[in-house]
Amino acid sequence: MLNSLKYTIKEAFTQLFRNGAMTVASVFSITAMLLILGIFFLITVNIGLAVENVKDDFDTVSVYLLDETSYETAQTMMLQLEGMPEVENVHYLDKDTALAQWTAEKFADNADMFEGLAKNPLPNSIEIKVKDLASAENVAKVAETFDGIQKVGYYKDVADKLLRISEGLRTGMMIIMAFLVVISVVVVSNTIKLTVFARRKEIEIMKYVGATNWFIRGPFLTEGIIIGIFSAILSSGMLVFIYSRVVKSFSLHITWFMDTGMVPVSFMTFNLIWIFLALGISIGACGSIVSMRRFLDT
Amino acid sequence: MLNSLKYTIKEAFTQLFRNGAMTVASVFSITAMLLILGIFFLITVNIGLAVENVKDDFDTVSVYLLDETSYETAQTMMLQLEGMPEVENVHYLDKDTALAQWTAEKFADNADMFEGLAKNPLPNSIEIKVKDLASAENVAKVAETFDGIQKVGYYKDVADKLLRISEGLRTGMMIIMAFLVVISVVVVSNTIKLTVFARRKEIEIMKYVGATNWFIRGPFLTEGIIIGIFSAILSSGMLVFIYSRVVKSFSLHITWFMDTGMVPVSFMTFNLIWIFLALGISIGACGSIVSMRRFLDT
Amino acid sequence: MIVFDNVTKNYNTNIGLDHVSVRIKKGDFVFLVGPSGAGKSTFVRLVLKEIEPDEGRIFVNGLEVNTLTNRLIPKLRRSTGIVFQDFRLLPNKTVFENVAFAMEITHQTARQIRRQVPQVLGLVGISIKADKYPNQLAGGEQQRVAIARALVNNPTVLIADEPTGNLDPDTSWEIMRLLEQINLRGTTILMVTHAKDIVDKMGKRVIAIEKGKIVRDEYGDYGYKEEEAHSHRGAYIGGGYNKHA
Amino acid sequence: MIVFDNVTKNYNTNIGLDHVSVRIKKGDFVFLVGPSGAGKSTFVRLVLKEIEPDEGRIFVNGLEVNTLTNRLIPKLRRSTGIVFQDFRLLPNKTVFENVAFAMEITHQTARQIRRQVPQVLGLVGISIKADKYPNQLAGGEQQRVAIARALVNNPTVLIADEPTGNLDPDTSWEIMRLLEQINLRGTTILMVTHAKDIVDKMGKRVIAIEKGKIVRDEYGDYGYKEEEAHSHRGAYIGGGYNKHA
Ligand SMILES: Nc1ncnc2c1ncn2[C@@H]1O[C@H](COP(=O)(O)OP(=O)(O)OP(=O)(O)O)[C@@H](O)[C@H]1O
Ligand SMILES: Nc1ncnc2c1ncn2[C@@H]1O[C@H](COP(=O)(O)OP(=O)(O)OP(=O)(O)O)[C@@H](O)[C@H]1O
Ligand SMILES: [Mg+2]
Ligand SMILES: [Mg+2]
Repeated sequence: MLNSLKYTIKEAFTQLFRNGAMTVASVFSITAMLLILGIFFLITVNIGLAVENVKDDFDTVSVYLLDETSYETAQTMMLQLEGMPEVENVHYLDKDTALAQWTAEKFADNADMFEGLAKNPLPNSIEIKVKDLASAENVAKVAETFDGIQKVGYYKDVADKLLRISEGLRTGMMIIMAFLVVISVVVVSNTIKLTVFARRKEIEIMKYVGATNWFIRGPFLTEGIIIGIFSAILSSGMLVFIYSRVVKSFSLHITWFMDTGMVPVSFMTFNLIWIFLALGISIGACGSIVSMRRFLDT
Repeated sequence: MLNSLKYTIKEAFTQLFRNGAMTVASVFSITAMLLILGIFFLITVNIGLAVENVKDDFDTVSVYLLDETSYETAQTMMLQLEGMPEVENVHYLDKDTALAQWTAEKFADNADMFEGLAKNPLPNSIEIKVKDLASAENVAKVAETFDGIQKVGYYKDVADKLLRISEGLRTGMMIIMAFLVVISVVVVSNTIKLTVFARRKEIEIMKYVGATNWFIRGPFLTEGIIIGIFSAILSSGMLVFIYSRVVKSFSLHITWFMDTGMVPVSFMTFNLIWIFLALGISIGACGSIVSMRRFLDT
Repeated sequence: MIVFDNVTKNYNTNIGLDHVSVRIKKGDFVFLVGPSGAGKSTFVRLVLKEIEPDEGRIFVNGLEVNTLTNRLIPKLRRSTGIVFQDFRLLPNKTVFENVAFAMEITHQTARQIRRQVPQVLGLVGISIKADKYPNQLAGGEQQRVAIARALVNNPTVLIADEPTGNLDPDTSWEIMRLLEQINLRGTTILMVTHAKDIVDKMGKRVIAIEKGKIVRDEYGDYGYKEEEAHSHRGAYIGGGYNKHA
Repeated sequence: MIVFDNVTKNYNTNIGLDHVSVRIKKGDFVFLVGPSGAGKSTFVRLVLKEIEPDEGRIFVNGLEVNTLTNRLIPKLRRSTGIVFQDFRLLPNKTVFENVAFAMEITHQTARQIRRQVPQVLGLVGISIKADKYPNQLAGGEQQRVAIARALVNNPTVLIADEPTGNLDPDTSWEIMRLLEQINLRGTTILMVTHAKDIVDKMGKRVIAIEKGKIVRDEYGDYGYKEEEAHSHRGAYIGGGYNKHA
């Protein structure tokens, strides 16, 4: 048993080395496929993060109060709202601050344009930050049951849109990811199939000399696994390198086009390596086993 | 010459057929790669379109007028603005309509909340639609030179951001696309290399019997081209099918998450087929020639 | 022990073997002769279950070959040393490794392999080529590697399909002596050959096949009419070429 | 016409050919004999520029082989019919197509091919196997396809490396008659062989190589000491096995 294992591993390395050109070709192909998967993975994870960040900007529910509602009543409401598990935090926004913020936002440097305003048209409000955009609706419903409020407002359209976008992106990315994985499996197993094909004569000879199927499979399987590992290391190495460069150039132009950060390199590195190793090894292994079947089953 | 051509083509088809398993494996691999390229192409083109559409929503420059500026003065300004090549169209927005629009937008169904307002705080304005978001800044600069205006506003931040996003997306997509093309070329040529490798003995025998290099190359080259064509047809067929399904389901939920349409199927079909044929054929052909080199150069 | 009981094997329309019954006892030394395409290699392939018979039963070392499960085929092949007509050496392994491979599949220790392989390579006279790959060998050298691989496990049955086809008379005789020696130790030997002089001079049992049928099975010689061949030289010298046609 | 002028070819440390000079005239029929590994196939490979000599010059049909540009190698090989020791048939082509291939590379018309290939297949006696693939043929049948392919272009020089190694005596003699006939038509023939009886009975020029050196070059026989071989039977029957060793 131990003998066989030693033989298998030695044999696998020897053959990888002797079939150098073929080994290189298949490692390159598989690395290439993993790179595609990896890039897509990086994009997906970052877009996901970006969407979450954008969602954070809209996770506020505003409860507009009637002018006659006192601050004390508002405090009671706020206490009640703070008690809800979906709520992150709550604060009171009086109408003057609101107007100031609004004019500052809308008319920027000409904010003084509204100074002569006889009466502030805006209401006081309670601003509720929810933990998850999806629960904004619930919180809004609860707030609507309060007395003394004029109206409950939240970015319903934007929230719905964002939720749908993130939902859509998630399913879209999932589908494309699944699709890419399928394609990678096809390409990688075809690559391995072709290398096995190039060596079908050898497999036949081994059989005719009396080797058991597992004795023949062993080294090929190990070769597949080694090729998988190599490709995984190569591709995750390249990806981590590229990604860390990208992240660096991003942190220089941090607000280049979005204010959200990127998923940290260390987190990615860790995940990529494990995912790739798992993928590389399993495809490599299954690929060899499956491709050898037709040369072994007589 | 004609004889050779006939031989070459017949031979290529015969060998493709007789090496069935290998042909299938390589067609699948190459189809898979083209599918990835194609999906990415579809995504890129559609994101491009979406960004253009989004840009359209922000390509407005607002010239806020002083209350004392008469409609006639405004008309003169508008005429001048309309004369600019960057300007798409110009219209006048009086302060009441503006307030109505604003309250409708901001406080939706409680628009009546502002009815008691003593004085409309908003100014009259000239709304300029520019042809291209990038020229908004120019137009704004010109408008600022006018007398009788309070302020010129346009979505400067948003515009800059959007321009940078579309710029960023374009370069990003370009880089990824180039990268994918490189990867595809690697995978496809490795696939072809492996099929040639599986048949190196044959190539050697042909040489030893006295066949010229081009006589040997001919059928392999043709095989490469045929495999390329097959894969191109298969992958563009699949993509067009998938894409038309996606477009259809989109047009049902047209505002599912964005209001922009998708690039029409017919346009895509046409482009995809040509791009894929060009890619498939050239990679197939170059792949065979290059992979055969080492078996031919003695 | 090899027993063929009314075995028929057709390749589509081609006759491979046609109702052949043969009994080769343990320790026998048998030559299988016959014209090209007679069915000799078909016989060998059937013994190894490389192909399946259409009819009839085959026994090797007491195992019924036709009913053998896939799992047991390697056992059959390992108990049988085989020299293939086309050598079937592993192109990516050196001479040493090719022979060692036959031992590795029976899970022998590295030490046993290191001891036995050089010994067998010495027996067939290619020790100095141990580190060469098959494509670096002369035809006769490859053939001897194939013989070494068949011998290395001390098989109870040795089947050699044309083992001296690429060997000069000297080397051929050395190989024949080796086979004789092995046969004396109790190994059953079935040798397919066209080497008339070897068959004649060894005086062993000769089974002659023609068009898939056994036409002769007796101790003695190759059974080829010498006269015609001998007459050749004279005929040519006399210029009467057409006489041979 | 084949001329070797002081040709040396070493494979790293192995001697292939060692300062060999030979002159084979147009229309000659020459046997090249020698023990396994002597350098016979090396000689053949040098003629075809499959390998390059380390030293010396080689001429075939007036072309100096060593200085031949890559573009002209196919011309050399086409003017030479070759039967390789390991056949080298194209595995994905039928017997017919294998032979036809040799004609296609010289750009002959489909009609010529359809006429000539069956004729040559008939000459070597494998017409009925025309549609089979090499792996569906018996060893001897493959060898005859290789011979047919070498003959089909009516080459001016025919080089056959062990063309009867897998053939029974009858078929061997048929092939030899065929070669003789072709030789009478003016084709130079160089045949590498171990078939002592054939060489002896043909009475042609025999070049014997040993360890890369030409040790004999004369008209006559194989030059193998019959006595030892003949003595074998007696020795074995007498039980004196060790005498052979
Ligand atoms: N796989 C196959 N498919 C079809 N026909 C085959 C196949 N293998 C062998 N044959 C045919 O069966 C017959 C017997 O073949 P076999 O290999 O047994 O001959 P043989 O006696 O070994 O000849 P040789 O001495 O030339 O090797 C031949 O006519 C051959 O063409
Ligand atoms: N590619 C190679 N690399 C190294 N050594 C080689 C190579 N080819 C042949 N040799 C060695 O050169 C010597 C001559 O080989 P060659 O093939 O010419 O012998 P041969 O006379 O044809 O023998 P046989 O009758 O067995 O075919 C042998 O010792 C062989 O091992
Ligand atoms: Mg045979
Ligand atoms: Mg040789």
